[in-house]
Amino acid sequence: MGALFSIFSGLFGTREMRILILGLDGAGKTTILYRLQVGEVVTTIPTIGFNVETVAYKNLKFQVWDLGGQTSIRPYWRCYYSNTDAVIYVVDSSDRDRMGISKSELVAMLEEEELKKAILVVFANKQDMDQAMTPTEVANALGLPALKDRKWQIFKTSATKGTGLDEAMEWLVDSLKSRQ
Amino acid sequence: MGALFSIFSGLFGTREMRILILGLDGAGKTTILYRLQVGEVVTTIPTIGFNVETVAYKNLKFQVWDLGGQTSIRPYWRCYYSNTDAVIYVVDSSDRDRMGISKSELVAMLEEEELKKAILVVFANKQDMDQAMTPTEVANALGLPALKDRKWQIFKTSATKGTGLDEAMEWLVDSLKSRQ
Amino acid sequence: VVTDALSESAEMEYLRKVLYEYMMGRETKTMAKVITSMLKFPPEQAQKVLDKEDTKPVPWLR
Amino acid sequence: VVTDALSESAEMEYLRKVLYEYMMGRETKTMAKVITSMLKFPPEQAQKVLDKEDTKPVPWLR
Ligand SMILES: Nc1nc2c(ncn2[C@@H]2O[C@H](COP(=O)(O)OP(=O)(O)OP(=O)(O)O)[C@@H](O)[C@H]2O)c(=O)[nH]1
Ligand SMILES: Nc1nc2c(ncn2[C@@H]2O[C@H](COP(=O)(O)OP(=O)(O)OP(=O)(O)O)[C@@H](O)[C@H]2O)c(=O)[nH]1
Ligand SMILES: [Mg+2]
Ligand SMILES: [Mg+2]
Repeated sequence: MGALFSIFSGLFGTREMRILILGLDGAGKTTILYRLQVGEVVTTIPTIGFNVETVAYKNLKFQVWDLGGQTSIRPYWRCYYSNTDAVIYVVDSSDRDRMGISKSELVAMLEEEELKKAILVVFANKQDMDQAMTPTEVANALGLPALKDRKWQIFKTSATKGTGLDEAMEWLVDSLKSRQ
Repeated sequence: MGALFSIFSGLFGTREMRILILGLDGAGKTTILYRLQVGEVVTTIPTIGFNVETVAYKNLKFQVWDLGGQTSIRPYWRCYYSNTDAVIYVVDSSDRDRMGISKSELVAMLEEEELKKAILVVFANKQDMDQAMTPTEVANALGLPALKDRKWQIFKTSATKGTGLDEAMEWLVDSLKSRQ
Repeated sequence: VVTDALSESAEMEYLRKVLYEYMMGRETKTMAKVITSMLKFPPEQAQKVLDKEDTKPVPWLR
Repeated sequence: VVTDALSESAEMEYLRKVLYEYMMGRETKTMAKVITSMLKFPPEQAQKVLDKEDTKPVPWLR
């Protein structure tokens, strides 16, 4: 399939796009990965390690890595950065207490040379919850408006209800295409 | 060299013999390995891991593994047993207090299926020390006379003074040859 | 037996997972980075391991 | 960072040494046995790793 794929895939070339899903533990990363892959809500356990799946979206293929977000294993996110085209950064919008930690992890990540050209999509997740911060509040809490030299966008999502994901993925696909 | 070697090496076939040097920490294993290899006393540090060297003896080649003997890493000796032709078991003859531990480790080793056909040479080492037990005392303390279905011999050695090693290696070479 | 408390820690579980993937030959360069960082390989050893990864044949299209 | 006390223990140093040899491709089957025992891989995973070693090409005459 490789050769045909590379002829017809146009702007995308032969390489599957590499996408990382990052964010604090419990933000909803694994739920999102399988929502994207199989279109269903799966029962998750905390990810000690990673899940990696090939996700087809609009006839395109992504290799999507969902990395565990617990404190002790977060330092190893950086080992996965090489050749990454986009980062989906997931935030539990109802977890106001840890918004600061989420911001520092994001800032540290964006400072890495290997991610200099990666596109950033923030999922302000768990929007179905009453205490959820709005996307604008989340964006401000994470310091997104101050970002320089970074293509980014934020979307409100609910991985369990399945809302907002399509819109976000559409923006991501368009951005990846126009970047080429 | 391989093909010629296999034609001329007679009884030994094409494979280098595999020899393990085992024994408690501080028994003198590493000192012995390098005595055999380079003929000199080297300064050693406790072996956390292993040393492996090709030792030429009487025109024959051995792959000799010297494994660290500290308590916490002794359980992993067994991972190295496969395809072993002979075990050189080194005892500090002056370490009377730990002769019992040395015996239990030896017994456990000899019970392993993978070593069923391995030849056993015991080095009653540190014979230069005043308080050293005699080879007969060491043999009895280790329970060697009771061994069944095992080709074994004990030699008195001093790795630092270089005594006894030649005799022991000669016996080992002859035993390996006659075993074929 | 690296102490039992530790062998049940999240880090040890993570290490086991990453090592397993490495040993099964999956995305070995990434896994090698994790392993050498977790176990704090001396820098020159880590570099040698990663250089070695670059010499491995890469399956076409990954 | 597998805790600093541990990273200085003999076992951790041993693990690092054995892993380094494994990753550099030296006597990988033996090293795989040590690694899977030290880190207490579940038996079926350990078996898979060792089976995989058997499929690797062996240098002639070792
Ligand atoms: N209410 C609500 N719950 C969600 C949503 N997304 C995920 N969850 C729940 O949040 C919990 C954690 O979700 P996971 O997907 O396992 O979280 P994770 O980010 O993968 O966490 P780690 O693997 O520990 O890093 C689960 O109980 C999910 O069902 C959401 O949009 N709304
Ligand atoms: N007096 C005397 N000392 C010896 C003899 N052989 C070794 N030693 C000393 O014993 C100490 C330990 O020797 P090593 O060869 O490092 O011991 P080892 O068995 O390799 O120990 P581990 O690596 O910890 O398992 C060193 O100081 C050696 O010089 C001997 O025959 N006589
Ligand atoms: Mg998860
Ligand atoms: Mg030693």
